[in-house]
Amino acid sequence: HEEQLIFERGRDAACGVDLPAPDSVATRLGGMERNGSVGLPGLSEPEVVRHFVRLSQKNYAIDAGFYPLGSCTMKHNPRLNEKMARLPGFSDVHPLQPTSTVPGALELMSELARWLMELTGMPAVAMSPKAGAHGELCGLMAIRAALEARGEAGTRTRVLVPESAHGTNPATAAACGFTVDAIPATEDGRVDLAAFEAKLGDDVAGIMLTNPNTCGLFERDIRKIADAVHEHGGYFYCDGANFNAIVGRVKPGDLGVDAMHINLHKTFSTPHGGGGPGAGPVVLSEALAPFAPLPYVTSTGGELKLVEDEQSSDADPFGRMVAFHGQMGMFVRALSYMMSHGSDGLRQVAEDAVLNANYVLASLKDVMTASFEGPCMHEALFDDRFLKGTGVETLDFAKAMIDEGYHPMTVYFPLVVHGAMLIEPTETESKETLDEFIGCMADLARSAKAGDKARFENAPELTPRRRLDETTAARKPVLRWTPPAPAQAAE
Amino acid sequence: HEEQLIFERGRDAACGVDLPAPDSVATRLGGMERNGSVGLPGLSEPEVVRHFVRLSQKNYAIDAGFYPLGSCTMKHNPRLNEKMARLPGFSDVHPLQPTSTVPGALELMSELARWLMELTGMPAVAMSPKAGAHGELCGLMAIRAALEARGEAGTRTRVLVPESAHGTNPATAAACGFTVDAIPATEDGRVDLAAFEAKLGDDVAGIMLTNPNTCGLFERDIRKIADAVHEHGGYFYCDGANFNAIVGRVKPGDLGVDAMHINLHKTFSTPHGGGGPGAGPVVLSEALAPFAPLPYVTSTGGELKLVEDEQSSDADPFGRMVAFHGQMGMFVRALSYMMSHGSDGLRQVAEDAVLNANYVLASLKDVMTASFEGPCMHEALFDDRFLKGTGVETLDFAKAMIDEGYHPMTVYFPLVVHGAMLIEPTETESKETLDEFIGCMADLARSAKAGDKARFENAPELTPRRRLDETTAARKPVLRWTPPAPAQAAE
Amino acid sequence: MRYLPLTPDDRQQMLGVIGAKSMDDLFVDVPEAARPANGKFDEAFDLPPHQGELEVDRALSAMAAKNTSAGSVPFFVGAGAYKHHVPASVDHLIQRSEFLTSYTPYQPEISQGTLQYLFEFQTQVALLTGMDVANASMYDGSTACSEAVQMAHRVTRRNKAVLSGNLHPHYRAVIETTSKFAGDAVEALEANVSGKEDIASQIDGDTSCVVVQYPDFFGLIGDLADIAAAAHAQGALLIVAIPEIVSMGALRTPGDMGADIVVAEGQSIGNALNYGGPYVGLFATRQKYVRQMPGRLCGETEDVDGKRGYVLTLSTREQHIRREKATSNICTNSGLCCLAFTIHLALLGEKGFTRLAALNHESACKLAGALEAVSGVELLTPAFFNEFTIRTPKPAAEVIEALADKGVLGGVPASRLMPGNDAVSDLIIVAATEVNTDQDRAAYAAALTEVLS
Amino acid sequence: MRYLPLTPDDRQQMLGVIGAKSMDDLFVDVPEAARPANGKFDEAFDLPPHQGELEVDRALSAMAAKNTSAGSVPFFVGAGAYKHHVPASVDHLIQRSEFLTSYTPYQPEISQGTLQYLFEFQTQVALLTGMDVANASMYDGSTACSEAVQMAHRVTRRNKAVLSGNLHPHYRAVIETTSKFAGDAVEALEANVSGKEDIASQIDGDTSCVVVQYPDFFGLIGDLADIAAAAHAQGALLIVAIPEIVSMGALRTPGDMGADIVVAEGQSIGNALNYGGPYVGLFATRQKYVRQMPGRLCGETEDVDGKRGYVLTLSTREQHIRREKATSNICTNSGLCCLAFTIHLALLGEKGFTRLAALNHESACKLAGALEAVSGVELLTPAFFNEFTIRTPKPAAEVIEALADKGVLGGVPASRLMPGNDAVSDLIIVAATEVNTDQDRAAYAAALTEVLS
Repeated sequence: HEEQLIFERGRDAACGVDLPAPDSVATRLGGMERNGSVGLPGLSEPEVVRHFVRLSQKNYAIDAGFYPLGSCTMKHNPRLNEKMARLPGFSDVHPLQPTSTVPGALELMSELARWLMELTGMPAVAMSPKAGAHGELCGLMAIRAALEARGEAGTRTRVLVPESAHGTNPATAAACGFTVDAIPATEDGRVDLAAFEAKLGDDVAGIMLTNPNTCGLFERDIRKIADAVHEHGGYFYCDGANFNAIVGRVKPGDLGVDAMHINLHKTFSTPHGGGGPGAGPVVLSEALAPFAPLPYVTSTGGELKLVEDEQSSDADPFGRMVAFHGQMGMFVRALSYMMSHGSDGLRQVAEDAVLNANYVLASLKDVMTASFEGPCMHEALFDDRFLKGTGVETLDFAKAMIDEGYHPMTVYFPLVVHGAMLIEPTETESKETLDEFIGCMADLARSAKAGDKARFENAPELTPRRRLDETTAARKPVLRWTPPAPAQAAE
Repeated sequence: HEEQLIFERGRDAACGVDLPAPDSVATRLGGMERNGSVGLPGLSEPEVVRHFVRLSQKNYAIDAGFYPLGSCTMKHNPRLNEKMARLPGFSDVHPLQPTSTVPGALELMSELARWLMELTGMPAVAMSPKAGAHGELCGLMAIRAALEARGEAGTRTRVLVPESAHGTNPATAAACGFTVDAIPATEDGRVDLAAFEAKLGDDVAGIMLTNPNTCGLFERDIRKIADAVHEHGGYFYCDGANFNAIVGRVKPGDLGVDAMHINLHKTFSTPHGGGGPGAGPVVLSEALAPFAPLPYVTSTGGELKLVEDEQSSDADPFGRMVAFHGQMGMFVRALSYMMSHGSDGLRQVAEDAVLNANYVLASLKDVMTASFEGPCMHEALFDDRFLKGTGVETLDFAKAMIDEGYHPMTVYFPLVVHGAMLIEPTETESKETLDEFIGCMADLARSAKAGDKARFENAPELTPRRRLDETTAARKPVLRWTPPAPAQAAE
Repeated sequence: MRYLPLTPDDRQQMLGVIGAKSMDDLFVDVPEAARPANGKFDEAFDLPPHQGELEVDRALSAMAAKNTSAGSVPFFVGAGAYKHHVPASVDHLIQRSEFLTSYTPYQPEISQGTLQYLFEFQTQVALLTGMDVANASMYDGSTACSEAVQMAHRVTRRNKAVLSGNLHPHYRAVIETTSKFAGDAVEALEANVSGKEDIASQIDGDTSCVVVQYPDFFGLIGDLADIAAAAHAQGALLIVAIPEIVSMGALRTPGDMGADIVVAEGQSIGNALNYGGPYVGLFATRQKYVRQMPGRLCGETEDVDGKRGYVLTLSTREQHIRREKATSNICTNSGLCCLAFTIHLALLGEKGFTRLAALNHESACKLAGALEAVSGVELLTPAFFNEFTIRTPKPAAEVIEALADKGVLGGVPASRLMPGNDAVSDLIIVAATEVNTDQDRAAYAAALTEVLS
Repeated sequence: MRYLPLTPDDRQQMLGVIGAKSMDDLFVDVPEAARPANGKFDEAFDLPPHQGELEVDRALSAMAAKNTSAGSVPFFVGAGAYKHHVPASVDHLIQRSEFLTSYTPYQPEISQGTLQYLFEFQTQVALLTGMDVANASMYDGSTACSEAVQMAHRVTRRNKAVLSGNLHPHYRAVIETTSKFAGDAVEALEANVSGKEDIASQIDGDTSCVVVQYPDFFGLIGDLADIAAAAHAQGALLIVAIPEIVSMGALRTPGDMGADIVVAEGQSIGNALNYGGPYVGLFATRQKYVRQMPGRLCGETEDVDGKRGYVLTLSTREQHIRREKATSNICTNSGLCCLAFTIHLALLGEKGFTRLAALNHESACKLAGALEAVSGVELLTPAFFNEFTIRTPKPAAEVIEALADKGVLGGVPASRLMPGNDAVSDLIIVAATEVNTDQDRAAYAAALTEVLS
């Protein structure tokens, strides 16, 4: 069955809800009544349910299979967290109802903040950013605000970003008015310390560094880098996307970090939901804490207070990043996750995530090409050298995995190696699953080397759709359904 | 991926729950401690979730596609009903907590009973039967109890059951100590009135009749049959499996019925759940009402009371059919369904169900063979005459439908026609869906007639499993997993 | 109406294809007597019209809010149904459309999901009870027990059942009702909270089976080996009914002690209290009796490609094939409830299930200690799992009501289930599970002290 | 730990394969300064150990129970988030594993489910707003609004935004914050409950865009055609922010009136209040600006077999390709919230959506009538959709607290969002929706009468 669009299936007279007819009250719309129909299709509830159930069946998901997507931390999403987030006391409260009627909401935010600060060893956290990239923006704004307070915002305009960084890092720095200066990587996949030091200067606002980095490696020199940045008057923004590798074992505060966002939808397992919603609280050092944006929750003598405006603030908030207070629904899920694990469980999370990645690395390094020597953190990075001369590209290899029942790893990222394949198993996969996966990858690698190009070029073949024409999609974008022209409709 | 059994996947040390360690309290098990382990496999939560998600993906379901399974009323299952059934006030109350703490539960049962009595035009209802067949048993027990009260239980031992009846009818009569006497059907698919009348006599306890019957037809002579049975001192049990065809339009009480079970999981849409749980309340006539089993809810002056034992009963309950009070969870769903539809919506349910069936019948009668003339009720019955000489059997035809994305219709039932194909579309299918289905059936019929046997013999080909060897399964039943023998385990 | 896809236009078009003028043409066979005057259907039914979700939700939520839910108070009610914590993933998974909205797996090619979990369920039940095989579930524990008696009659070709006096009175009533109409004999002993009863002497050459409960109705546990031997000596079967399946994580299995059929209420694993239903009846027996079992069975087999798969099997026992000669009239199992059972037990596993049992026992031991300490209260159950019986110096029914007024649901007065039996009028059957906290137990003891003072 | 499948045995075996002696070997690159003394990790974190479901459920439920939920009281709070009834099937469907636990659809072959609903979502948003195209959602209405300003700067190559004084103060604050750091200029007018403001005179040749809210912060609705004309005359764009998308079922669309970019808060359709998030930002614009849009876009295309399918497209606008030259740093959309939006709106359809809007307006009209009748209360909003502003003879913040004490959540005091603005200290912004009953409205009027007397 091909699944039509709802617009192709609906009928004017059908409706999937029953609403009472309005009484004939005189309207007060001031003459602004809508002209004509909206154009929405009418469908009964059974049709809507079936449509979306069928659509869902065209998706891959972590609940249904292994999802070793590097840098995305596709771990198990506990259903307890979903249940907790749906408690009416959390889901059915309004951000602007009197704070006297929501003490439990403030308590939840405050308690989550406590966990985040304790786990990162940082003294403050800005809760409102709605996603990782939003958290980066928050961190850089705090840095810029701190520079402004020092009277150096006009002169310190350069931000150092390693070549291997996520695209959000340079994009965020630019959005915050900084210029971006790339730092090269060394042969062993880490920041080139000499190159980095050479770039330091009075115009440097700070550095944005991911740790563990996007090559799946811990930046050995991170303390030195932090100290050097600080010595030169800059700040250290740490991209926390890979916090899952060290949670419960290493406190970023001990590494000299000034700001770090935490993807609740990665490390703390709030579901990815096909692309969101996420949540990106940002922990801040003493130096940056005063500039944290509005709103925030404070505690005085055990009493929690929501500070929503500058007038009520004792600090120097740099402004506001969102309406309301952040991703409450995600906060509940994350706290439920944290409480379930406890500090012992979270440390085990990091250890098992790292163990799983190293197990994959060790088991596949002879059949694929590991990009760097030594143990990795929670991601194993391979490149396409093992495919040399086979005619099989990284993309083909990834697509062939789909026919084997796996979601592909992250490909072509990080940019510092050729044809990158970044595998992040996460801690919620069993050894059995990894063994099956390793077996499959080894088989594919052998197959490629043996010249079975067809297995790769034609892949995937067992999916609801095969490879799609992305070029035409971008060249002549069709971004919405439009009714067929009358002539066609009459056919 | 082949999905292993949990027993093949589990590890001793793994566990999908976290329970606190018991304190060291002295046990009081009186020396009855378990010897040795249970033998259950250990799995983490992510593994369990993935296992059952993957299993679910091997199932067909009404939410995912058309399910024209005759006599099963596979209609849309509204999620509102699921939500209501999970309200803690309904789902988290114990059947034996003081009735003073559950007035809302008694109210719900009483309100559902009121709807059932009003819709059927009957003065009483026994709520506790747990399924349709259980309801049949309840009805026949009530009949037997009434006969006993008349002193005729010993003599009236024969129950008349049409050939076309569901298997549960004769099985129930037998379980209740009656002998079963089959009534033949006429050419037009209904009870042979003459044959029926010839069978009446002093030893007849009653008749069990399905109406609309299993051929999808309304028993035109039902009133005459009821009167004749009554004249001869017997009772009329009506199998209510097909109530969906007449709900809101015809009251069984007006047809002379003495007892009729109602499958809440058919007409009132509580989900089939892969085979249960169902619920089968039984409406009763004045004659049978006093014998309704324990427990039941009565109302005196607006006050509801739960009667659980003979001592407290003003009537003559024939006994008890279940521990506790029946399928409360199903009651909530059914009442939610009824309230949502109202009397107008329920009548429309019946009309649309009948309309959809007749539309299928009219659209396919030229390419398949309709078993009987004239309009049908909510099911369209075909037989295999159109397949004559094609080498394609009804079963093959059904299996070929699977590859087209449909659940097969009911096949080889009722027994009164050869190679029966019983199609029940229900009212929750759209005309578009029916048109697609009709097109597919016509195509299959043409294909069979054109000699494309392979399309049928090899079907299904696109399913998680192809045709299974049921003969060996029955001959050498393997009904549970057993650990592999040590030698194999060592391999 | 939101659930009905046909539009007025659709209906007109379809009537045209059918060749009918109106809907009434399709109901032409309905006798005049069953048609409302002037076709006014609305007047024929004293029922309200359709309502939106919001209105239905409000009305039913208001009804639900009138009930005291188990989770909202210190809760100790058992006697056949138990309050346990069910992991959130269980309810999530059973609501998946592919499980919730599928039919009985008669088409195995597109029902392997249901069939495989039934196979896993059957294996779990066999392991828990210590038996060879189990079926794919029955309506609940009580009907399973009655079906077991019928099965024993078929196996032994006798028709007298002997019931322990400490069998759950509801289970006894269901057996008696079924037997009465089937023409079978039942001999039931008197209830005895001490557990002392001479069943052996009731067994004779006409006896098809002995039915005992384990732990018994009063919570008492005792060795069943002697009863098994006595039954077997007379050619009768031993049927053991388990009201609280969690007990199998701590206790010797009936299979170990010689039971021939074990039935159980499976509600405790995976299923909510639901005011009594739906629940899930477990049914296990020895391999040699498998063809006399009632209910659905799932079996392993292969498909035409040689791949392992599952089918419903031995259906020649069943009503849709055998009609009046079937082993039971049963036609439904408790599908979704056994799925919940299977998932919850899979989550528990060996470690979790045995620990859950230990926690239940611990909770009951602590509670027994707390209640024993209340002046005037006597603990009557020397050996128990998670349920026991106390004697109170006031009538038990009044005590329970008084406790309820204080917000404690303290158990079941035996008199509720055995009305007219004066010997039990001062007995309360008290259950404790892993959900009870120290505060709950303290609240019970305090409230009981007040009530009895 | 229930979520971790590795057993101690597994870990040992795996370390062996890796060639590591212990877990510490894998963390060898962590500097000494970041290792706890003596490797005592537990002491390094002042956090509790792991807990079972039951314990976590209890603790969080207790926290939640301290809050007054909207559904439990007469509820009239709006100002950017609204209490509506969401059909049960919406939450059921968005919890399907395949939606809930999938990633961004970067692998379109196995993500057609997500991609197709995004395409449907984009079409719905375009229809509702009267625009050509929409993106696949933003974080929320406020960030969408700020992104719209940035986009207008790119389109016009200017960098000054003019904001209506009746734009939601939070939206204004987000724009101001973003602009401050990006080095852009913002001119914001004073709030004016009458809606009378001279925006046109603020627009000049440096102005990239004018931002107005519709209905405005005080609930007022008015024609935007003149503002659109004034903006266009200066080469500036008109950005319209819609806080309550349900209004589009009753009101003329911004697209109709000349808007160039329309942003909206989509929470009202399909999504719970969630104390402020997650919500879903809607973003629509004219076809010609599509390559300057921020955020994800889903487009139609074909696969190698010629079958219609969907992909994420125009990603060269985005950060993962363009890095510092991207149109936005955004990397997430509000996926599951836009799925909820799409499903709810599919259920509503034309008939349901317009009726829902009519019911909301009716509810507000009835409430306005009831509150106007309270002595001392002045209704300040002559034309409104489902929200309006009243003036009370006592300070609004005190009135709202006093109402809350009486169990009525009566709206938002304007002073909460505009602290320090004395002109608004006696204004309450009141919202009404389809969930409010006659009783709710009567309770509000009665409580307000008491509070003001």
